[in-house]
Amino acid sequence: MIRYLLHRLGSALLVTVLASIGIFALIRLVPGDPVSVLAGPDATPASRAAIRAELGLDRPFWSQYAHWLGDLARLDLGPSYKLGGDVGSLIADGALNTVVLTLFALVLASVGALVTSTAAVVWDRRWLNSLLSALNTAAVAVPTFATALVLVLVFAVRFPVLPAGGTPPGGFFTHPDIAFQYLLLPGLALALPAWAALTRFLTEALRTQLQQPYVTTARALGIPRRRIVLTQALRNALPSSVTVLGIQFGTLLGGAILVEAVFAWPGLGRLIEQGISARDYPVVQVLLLLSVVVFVLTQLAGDLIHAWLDPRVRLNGVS
Amino acid sequence: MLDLHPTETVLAIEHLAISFAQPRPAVEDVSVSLRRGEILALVGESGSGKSMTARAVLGLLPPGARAAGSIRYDGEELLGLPETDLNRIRGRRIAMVFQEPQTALNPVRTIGWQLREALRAHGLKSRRAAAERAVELLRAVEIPEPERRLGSYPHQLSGGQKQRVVLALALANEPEVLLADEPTTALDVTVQAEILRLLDRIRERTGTAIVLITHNMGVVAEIADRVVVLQAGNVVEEGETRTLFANPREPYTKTLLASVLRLPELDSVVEPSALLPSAPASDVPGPDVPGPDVPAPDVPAVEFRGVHVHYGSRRRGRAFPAVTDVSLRVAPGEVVGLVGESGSGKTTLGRLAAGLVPLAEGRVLLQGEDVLAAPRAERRHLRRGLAFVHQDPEASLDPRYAVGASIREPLDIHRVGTPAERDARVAELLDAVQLPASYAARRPRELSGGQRQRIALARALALEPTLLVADEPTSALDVSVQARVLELFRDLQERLGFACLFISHDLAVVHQVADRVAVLRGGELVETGPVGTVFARPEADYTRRLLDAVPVPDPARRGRRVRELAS
Amino acid sequence: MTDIAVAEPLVPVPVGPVPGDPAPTRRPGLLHALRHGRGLAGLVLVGAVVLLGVLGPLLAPYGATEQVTGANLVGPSTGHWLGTDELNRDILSRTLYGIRADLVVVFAAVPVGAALGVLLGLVTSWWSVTDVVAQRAFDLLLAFPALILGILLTAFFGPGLLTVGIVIVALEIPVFGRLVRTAVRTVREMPFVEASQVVGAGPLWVLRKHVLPNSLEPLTVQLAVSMSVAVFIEGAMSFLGLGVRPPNPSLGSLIKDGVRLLHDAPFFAVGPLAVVVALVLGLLLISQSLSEARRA
Amino acid sequence: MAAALIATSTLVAAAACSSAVDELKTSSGERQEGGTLRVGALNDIIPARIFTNSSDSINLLIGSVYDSLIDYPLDELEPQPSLATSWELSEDGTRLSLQLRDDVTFHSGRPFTSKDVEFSIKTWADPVWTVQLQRTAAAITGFDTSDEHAITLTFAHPLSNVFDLLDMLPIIDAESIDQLREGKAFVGTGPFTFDSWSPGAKISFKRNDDYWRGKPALDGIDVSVIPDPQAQVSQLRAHQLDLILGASYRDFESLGKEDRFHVNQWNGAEGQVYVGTNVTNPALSDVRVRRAIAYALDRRRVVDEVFRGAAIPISLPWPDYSPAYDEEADATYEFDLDQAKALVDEAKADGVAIPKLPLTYPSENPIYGAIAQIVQADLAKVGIEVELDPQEQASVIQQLIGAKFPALWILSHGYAHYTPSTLAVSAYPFNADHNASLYVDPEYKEAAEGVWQQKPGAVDPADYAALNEQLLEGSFLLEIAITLPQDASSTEVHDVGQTKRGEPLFYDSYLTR
Repeated sequence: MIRYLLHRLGSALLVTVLASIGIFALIRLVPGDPVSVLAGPDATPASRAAIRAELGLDRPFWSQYAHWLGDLARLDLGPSYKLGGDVGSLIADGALNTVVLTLFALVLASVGALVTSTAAVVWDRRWLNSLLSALNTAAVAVPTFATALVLVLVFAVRFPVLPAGGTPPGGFFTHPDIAFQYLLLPGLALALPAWAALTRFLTEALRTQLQQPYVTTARALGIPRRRIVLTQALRNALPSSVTVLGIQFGTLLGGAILVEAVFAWPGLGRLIEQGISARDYPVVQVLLLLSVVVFVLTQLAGDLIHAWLDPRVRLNGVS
Repeated sequence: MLDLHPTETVLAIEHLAISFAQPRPAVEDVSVSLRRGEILALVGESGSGKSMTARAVLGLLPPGARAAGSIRYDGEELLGLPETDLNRIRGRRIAMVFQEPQTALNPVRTIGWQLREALRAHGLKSRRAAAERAVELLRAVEIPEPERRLGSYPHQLSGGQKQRVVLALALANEPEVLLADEPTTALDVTVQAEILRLLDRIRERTGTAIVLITHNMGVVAEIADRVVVLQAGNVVEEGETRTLFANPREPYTKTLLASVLRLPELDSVVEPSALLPSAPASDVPGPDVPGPDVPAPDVPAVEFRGVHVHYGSRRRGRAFPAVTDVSLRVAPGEVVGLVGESGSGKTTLGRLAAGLVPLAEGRVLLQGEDVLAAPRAERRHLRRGLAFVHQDPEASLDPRYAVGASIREPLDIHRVGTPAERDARVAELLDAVQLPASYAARRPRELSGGQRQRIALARALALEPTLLVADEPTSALDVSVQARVLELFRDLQERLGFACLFISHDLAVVHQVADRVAVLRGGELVETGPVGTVFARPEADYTRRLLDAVPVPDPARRGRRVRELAS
Repeated sequence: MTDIAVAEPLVPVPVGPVPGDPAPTRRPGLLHALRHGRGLAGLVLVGAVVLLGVLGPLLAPYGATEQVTGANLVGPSTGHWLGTDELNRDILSRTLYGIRADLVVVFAAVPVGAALGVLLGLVTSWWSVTDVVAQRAFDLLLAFPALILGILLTAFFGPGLLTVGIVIVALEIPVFGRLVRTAVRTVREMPFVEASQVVGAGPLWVLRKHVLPNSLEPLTVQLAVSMSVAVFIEGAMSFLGLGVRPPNPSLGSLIKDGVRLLHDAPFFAVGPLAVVVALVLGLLLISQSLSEARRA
Repeated sequence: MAAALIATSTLVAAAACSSAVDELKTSSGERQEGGTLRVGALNDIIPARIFTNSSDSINLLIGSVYDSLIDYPLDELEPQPSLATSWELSEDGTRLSLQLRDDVTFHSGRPFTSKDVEFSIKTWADPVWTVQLQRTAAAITGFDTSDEHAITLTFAHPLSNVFDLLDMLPIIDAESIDQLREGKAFVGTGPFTFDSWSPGAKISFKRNDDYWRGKPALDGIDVSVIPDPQAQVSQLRAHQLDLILGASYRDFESLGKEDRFHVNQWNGAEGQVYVGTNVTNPALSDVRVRRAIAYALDRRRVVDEVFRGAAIPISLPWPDYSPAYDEEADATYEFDLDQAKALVDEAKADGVAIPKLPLTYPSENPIYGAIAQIVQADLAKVGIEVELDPQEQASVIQQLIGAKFPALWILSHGYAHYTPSTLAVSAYPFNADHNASLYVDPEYKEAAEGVWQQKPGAVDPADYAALNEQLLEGSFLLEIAITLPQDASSTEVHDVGQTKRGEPLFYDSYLTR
């Protein structure tokens, strides 16, 4: 287990380092120059030269890269070019908002999926399955930005019961009940497709489990079907669902860009969009690297949770 | 209890019919009655409806199945009972044991949890009482260190132990009837013998009536009081075991019994014919079918010299030996049987000969040449003399191709002849495996298991191999089908003269087809020799134990064997 | 009986959309699924949208970029069934023309990406060195959420349909590459592959004759899923202003404009949104029915 | 399942002890003492670019935290006292003496002196701050700060736009300049003090109780950075914001029609939208083609349909109060497709080939896209094929600076609402030495320099006429419209002001309940 973990960590690290070089080079290849963005159209050449020197963009590529790595190691990311403020705190603030939103959506989606799919399997009724399947397909088929806008129009503008956007004025932790209301609409818009996808997967996984011989064994022992679903099939379906959950987490982070745009949610999605558009190298390269790291960590965490949930892997180290 | 009502019927199945959407009903008309405390065997080949009958008793038919007739337990009609009422019966009055212990237990729950869950279903809610009862049950099914085993997960147990746990689950609520669906089929013979004895003892101790569903006549002869023979959803014949084996009335029963392969009695006189099938050295391929590369008569078709095989990556430190220091020669035209229990390395050795697993140490010589040391082109040439028949008839043919294309594939790979010639060869090969040439256009799914194995054989023979590796080619087949396929195999082998590594766990099958036999255990070679000699007078203790454990399809010898086993 | 422990990653790469897919054996072909129930409904929906797109120029009352004097953001009327946009163009006509942009994305970019992914996956996954390299490369591509990749690539190529196409191709390559890799890994262990390897079939033979044909079904299902995702990507990129170049319409850019004007012209987005939902729904239904047929 | 959850959420919203929405509805009726104004801005502040006038929140910050020496009234160019009480210009126009207030302190408590004026001007002259009027600031060469409450500035040459500089220049605190560059402190003398800034999200200001003009009514200002105009409108409608600076023209129009909202339109802080031409492009090198394009611009339609009336069609950049404004000249290019067509045909007859011309514009702002599509449609009618080429703002600006546009582009410029010379020397598209159009003409250069190096307020009107003539003759930059900045607030917000620099003013503002 430990050996396996080390092996995975090593390859994750390699991917991250390669990605950092790739990202660093890539962002500098993008047409458009941060200096002109910063200086504006009316600046004099002297101004532009001063800015270039100030940003260190007059140094050679590898020197810039080494500098950046040094900054990363010291966790001092320096100031952003365009967005204002220290990159570290910009990202920290944005990340808090995005993570809270994404986790909220993730919890909403996974708890929702757990409830709907077990309901569908336990009360195996034709009408219920058709209804859930239809809702499911609809949730996947309507684009996220459309759902988000409809939610704003209905619940914030037409019937103003929930905030139209923005983050709770007092932060997430001072008034959790207020924060919850701010999170509800964007969280729901973000969670719906993931909810549907997870429900579909989990329902199928549960159905597959119910066809396994151990379920027949349990039924032959007189254990009620509902109890078998809840205590046995679900427990067996979870490891594979965790992997899907990991993938969904990535999808949610991607979808957050759209939802953040609609709900004026100051998160990472907005940051990266603005960062790229302003050619704000320090912001963009850290965010892109972060997205690689998150992806790698999610995969790793998925593997670990999978291993932990499955005693065959947990106790023996091999599948 | 055993003697109070010896003839009282506990379970009566009358005119049971089960049908699916398919045209032919799974069960057409089955009537069986089970008496208290007896062991009743339901015997039949696949598709006879024996499993469906048992499942119908507990209302565990697959979705879409419709059952008619009557199943009465203690006078109560079970057919059509709602789920909640069935749950009252299930496990408490009638319990069931399934064929595959590997999957019959929940892999992510401990043994103790599963036992407690079974007890809880019938009212034992107290955790402590349940734990105590669980230990008691594990002890009853003769699992060592029961307290410790409660915390184990299924994958930490051996196959035999798992089946004991499944039995413990079934016995948890002291049912009066136990339905055992092929409870020993997936187990090694030695384990099978132990489980059968355990069943017998449970019956004696608790008076539970047992319905034993099996295709193995040896098992029936070993343990059953009465036998019901099923064929295609109908009862063919019914009777006391001894009587039925001695005087089968129906032709189907007769064929069934005749198909059963028998081993010679241990320590009997070796028949000369079995000793010397034909002198291996003189066995040159027939002149009409020249092999791709005629080897010198004394060069073995394959030779293992001190081979070792490891599984798992050595770099990651997870390697474990599958085969350790095995040396073995297969002479041209000779059939060598590889026998052993699971984990003995017999399959690995076969795959090594076929070049499907990497060699860790030692040398493998094909027709005297080291395959791995040979240059690329030469290796390809040597490969032409090789063929492989797989155990699983389901997966051994590509489902996307007509079987003719599958047979042709080796010819296509080596670009033998013109396309027309290849098609002609396919027809020839189909003829050789006794299938009509029109079958070439069929898809694998349109064939039965036996037919598919014939096709696999035809494909293996397409390039006229000098060595055929056959990995359990008949173990998934019914006895009557198996007998015919083996007959065909033997016939083809004699005609074409290829050498063969014949891998099987079934000693009787090996006895039937092999010239020589090699007994493997834990990756090591235990004993080799002419098949007659080894099976009649084994030198190694292990071989003897293996032979001892094989159930003999003769109830007349039961008493003797029980005595032997007890000693 | 099998005593082979396959050294695989702890978490298997999910093949189709569901766990426990049995090996594809006996069942009617996938085409059957498209002639009944859900599959048929999906086919009808997609077919209707495709037909509207193909016949767009014949059906459209105005040109895609034709500006009708005086008709500034007017509501639905007999003259303009879906109303007009803020540049006085007929929304119905623009929607009909806009379908074509999405059809290009769906039926050109996705297959191109799929073909490239399948090719790369097939070629690299047989040998362990190329496999590791390719898997890491796929990982890297997958590490960026689709829209971030879109924003990044747009910074390179500028907004436009071509960029959307490139983004979709870049997204689909790892998806199909991984799918094929799983198929290679599964199929090469099958007894019938071993049987042909024993008699001397090389990797190319096995890939061409066994792996590819046997992975076509999961690939078809994924293709339908990917096509629906492509409609989303086009929509989302247009929503962020990275989509098709004006004045040409695409469904995504129409929705974006509609959404921008939601308060003044709530009718605007209805038509394009309905078409997008129909297209995605149709593709989803097709993929669902195909994957169900595969499991049956 | 969605329905179920929504139902639950509604319940939660209704039952919860405090509702996020109810919490926001706090008003209607009489004047409220204090209170915090919640403002929505599109962009965040960038400390290093704080003097660039480049974002709405920077404008808000400068307008609230800092004072300048003089102020222009919104739609005039007549300097009014602020930190300077009076001033005197020398006869040759190269020296300016200003009397300063003696009762002003910075937020840090330090008194304001003439040294601070010198420091502020020198800071603006430093290229690293990329101030647009850097050339003007750098032309101030002498500072006499012997009197703490008076300063005399000496110029390298007469500066006709020196009061523009003094209007724009905020007086900054030398002690905290390093913290300013890091965004940690903004110390000025203005009505509000900088309180806190969370980058990308929020800036807040508190009332300056010691403000020299008197205590402001509001307790403070909270600025939320919301880059999406639509989200700003939604939040205004949902009572999450009191005032928004960024909304689409259409939203401003419809908000203005509603009773609950008030929309301000500021004459005097304008910008200009134009079509630029690269005169080295073979087709565009013929001035007839450029004029044809100018005739084919449907300015009225752009103003009505795109800017929803918040704009004025123009041929020359000047607003009507500018000394360079000439009503007749400004009407040169009326929308006339026939005239345009005739010019194109004439040019074509003379052998000018007009291939498909790319029209570049920033893709982020839908306004440019809409104008581009109108322009494209009209040009097609006169025989000029145009291909739209939306690009990211970053690329567009790089092309503008590098003069790399292949043919046509659409952008905005500023500074026409100041002294005309400010435009001619500071706005890059008009730079006589090197501009994005690659238009080099000695007569134009002479006219531009001529209006700059003169005494303020004493520029010869004939020189302006000459400049106008040059601009029309060259027609390298084709003006479309003057655009008027707008903001929208709920009707509970009162007395919001605006400076010529485009800074919203909240000194007088108050809220009603």
